[in-house]
Amino acid sequence: MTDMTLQGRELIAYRTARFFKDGDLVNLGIGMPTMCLNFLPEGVDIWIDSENGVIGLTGAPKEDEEFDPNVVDAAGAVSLLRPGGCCFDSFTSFGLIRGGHVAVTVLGAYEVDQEGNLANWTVPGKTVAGMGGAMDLVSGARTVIVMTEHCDKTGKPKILKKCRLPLTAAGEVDYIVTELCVLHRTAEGLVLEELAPGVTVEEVISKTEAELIIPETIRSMI
Amino acid sequence: MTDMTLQGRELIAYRTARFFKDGDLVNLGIGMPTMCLNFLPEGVDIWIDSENGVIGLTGAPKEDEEFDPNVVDAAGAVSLLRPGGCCFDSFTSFGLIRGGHVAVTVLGAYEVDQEGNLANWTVPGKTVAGMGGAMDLVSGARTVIVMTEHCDKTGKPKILKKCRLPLTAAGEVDYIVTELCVLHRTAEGLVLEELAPGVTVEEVISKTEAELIIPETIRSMI
Amino acid sequence: MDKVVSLEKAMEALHDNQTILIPGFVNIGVPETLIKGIIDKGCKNLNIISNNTSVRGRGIGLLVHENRIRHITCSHIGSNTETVEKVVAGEIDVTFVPQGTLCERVRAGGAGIGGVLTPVGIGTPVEEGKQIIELDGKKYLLEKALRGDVAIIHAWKADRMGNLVYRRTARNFNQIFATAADIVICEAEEIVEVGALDPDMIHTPGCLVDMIVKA
Amino acid sequence: MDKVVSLEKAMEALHDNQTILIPGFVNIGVPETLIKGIIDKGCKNLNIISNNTSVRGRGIGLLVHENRIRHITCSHIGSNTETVEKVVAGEIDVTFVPQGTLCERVRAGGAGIGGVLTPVGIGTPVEEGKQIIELDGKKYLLEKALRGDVAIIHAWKADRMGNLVYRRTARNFNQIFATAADIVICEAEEIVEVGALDPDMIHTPGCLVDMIVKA
Repeated sequence: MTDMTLQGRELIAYRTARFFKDGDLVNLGIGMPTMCLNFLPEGVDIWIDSENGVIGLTGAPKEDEEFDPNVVDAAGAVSLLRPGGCCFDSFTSFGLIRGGHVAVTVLGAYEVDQEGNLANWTVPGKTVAGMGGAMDLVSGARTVIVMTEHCDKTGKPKILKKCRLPLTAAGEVDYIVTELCVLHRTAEGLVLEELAPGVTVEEVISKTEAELIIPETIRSMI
Repeated sequence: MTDMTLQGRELIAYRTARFFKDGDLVNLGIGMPTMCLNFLPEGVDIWIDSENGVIGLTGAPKEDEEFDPNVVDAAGAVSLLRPGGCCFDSFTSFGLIRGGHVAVTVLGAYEVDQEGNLANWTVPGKTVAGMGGAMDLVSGARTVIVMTEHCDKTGKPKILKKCRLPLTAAGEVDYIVTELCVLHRTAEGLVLEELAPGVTVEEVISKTEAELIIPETIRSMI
Repeated sequence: MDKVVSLEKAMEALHDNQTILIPGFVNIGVPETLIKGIIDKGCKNLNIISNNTSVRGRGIGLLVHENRIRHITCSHIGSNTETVEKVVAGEIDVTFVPQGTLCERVRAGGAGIGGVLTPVGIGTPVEEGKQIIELDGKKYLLEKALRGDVAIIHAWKADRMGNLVYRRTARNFNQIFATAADIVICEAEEIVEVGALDPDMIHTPGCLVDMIVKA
Repeated sequence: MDKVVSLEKAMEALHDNQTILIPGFVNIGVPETLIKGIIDKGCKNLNIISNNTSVRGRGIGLLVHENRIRHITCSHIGSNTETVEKVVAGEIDVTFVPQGTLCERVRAGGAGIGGVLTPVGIGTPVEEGKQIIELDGKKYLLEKALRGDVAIIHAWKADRMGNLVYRRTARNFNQIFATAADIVICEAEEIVEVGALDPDMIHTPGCLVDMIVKA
């Protein structure tokens, strides 16, 4: 699993999965965050929290596996439930989320900034989906990890001095994991803690709008 | 059951039970209020709500009846649970109580007044038991009935212009049932709606500190 | 107290302009039998409180498609592209509420709580028009209770007096929505006799339910 | 993740001066095995949050009798005459909270809610020192969240990862107290294997429980 050739989204998922500890209750956003499940470290068994009121989903049934149509994930897709999993209502679910009982939540970003602000739910004039459970998750989880490509599709920085889009939550992001680096949001600011193989500090700085704190020692992401 | 010789606490319980409608969820305070169960009108099947998280208790098991020591009433006494009864936690229990899902609550009083104020939980310098669930019940139940002897043991009025003891709740009492009469608390004040057999308006007035509204027609309590 | 009624009888409680609580997450745990009843009765100009609007052509999506909804209070409409289209076209008004805040507000409405203080939404557009209260150095939004005229819900099993059991993730908003409306109508996949359900395993006490319809 | 430990191991989390949540209604659903563990360990000067103090010589009454309690936050002490005596004698401080408000405050503490607005206590001594907020013409007390350092709870059945089922009225405060402390220790009458409990019938998810002891 320590494949030095990992790149892009796979590298991001691989590194993000290294934040999980054995037994953690983890909420993974729809899309890229679920890729973390393919890169769990050995000996780390996590429990998946789904905002719709279930702990212990394990993913879609295989073609001939039996399933219960009433067991779905946060995207509405049918999933299997592992032994020891449990179901509860939405009120209880968000009590767990907001109450700090979820160890880690992993989400994507439209924008994230050096104060730990995150914008990932709306682009005024373009999207009208609504925030769903994202605001609760970012406010409530003990550790908030944003996994995102370092720049947007046009090459513009997504890691900013200050988010311009409407926020999902203010000052709650702990880590940002991209294909280039791992940034840790501390009281002093965003610290460049790890670099992907072959990536230089200069490259990260040039692709980041946020001010970065560059420590003497920077680890490798792999 | 329309025994014209009913007197005292039995008369109070008999009359109070006539406020219940078939299917009502009813909370009965410890002590005299539970006597209402002996006087339920024919065709009226009520469900008993107990603040400790159960609907459907039916009272103590008989000597050789099986029982579950985990089924207790609000006084901590073992009780039987009827089919269709259900158990829940205290948070849910008081959500039901405060949320207006209990049709009627019946309690005793140290003092009650013409504004619908009730004092029944503490006598400063004398009792230190605490309010338990009484404040929630009086604030939350849809109909609040106080059943009480008309005067205290020394003959002093308990139905006052204004309570002097610390309140359980302000302005929540709907009916007061005593061995002399039924008083209805309306926006205009306390209305003398019913008299016990042989009791006169003058007797009630003389034993009541509160101002009473005396309508043209006064019904009999039985 | 046998609360089992026909769909027609249950629909007597439904009218134009009502505020209706409808549970469901995407299209799981949605009372589709009752929704079809509302459509057949012709109720319109409805004010819906829900988490989302199911998917195109199913569940709450039927009310969207038939243009019966004036306003939706919900956390998300992305699972139903038709809702998105009608909101963009100005045919339906929408108020977005964070999902956990929606739970809190409806629970408060059912439990006699006037409102709750939540940190969720601080520093975001959700703040707008709301009171901010600071406690012990932390900021909270005061989010007010929310109730409906009617709640329509979906259970797995119901006994004849309305004790309910939900199935897996189909529980979602059903359990709290059943507490916060003047009239609660439940459709159940299976109707059982009183006494058939374990008292410890009842998710919604029968006292909250007014009518039961076979789903 | 097998969370079953010895009573001695569990007691390593208990110390003098802690705030401890202890459920129970009169003496039902009280974690007496764990209470005896606290007494044997010698913890003192405790700040207890509970509904009441059981009865003389049982449950929480053991802590009262052994003079381990400095302060109790509860709704009622009338079921234990020894507690009444010690409160009157000034040996224990007590703060009375209406029972429903106690539930709300602890639930808020466990669910990341800063406080709730309740009408209960308006016009009574419970108002004292609290903020009154008026919404839509009705007055509410702002009641703040409450948490403990440790919660000790009592379950009927626990699986080895901490999923819990309570029995009948022994559920009472166990379910919410399990959400609102930094460390949650559960004693269980029966310990079962993971997977033995129906996922819909689990009252407390295992993620909330840190250690399990045989009751």
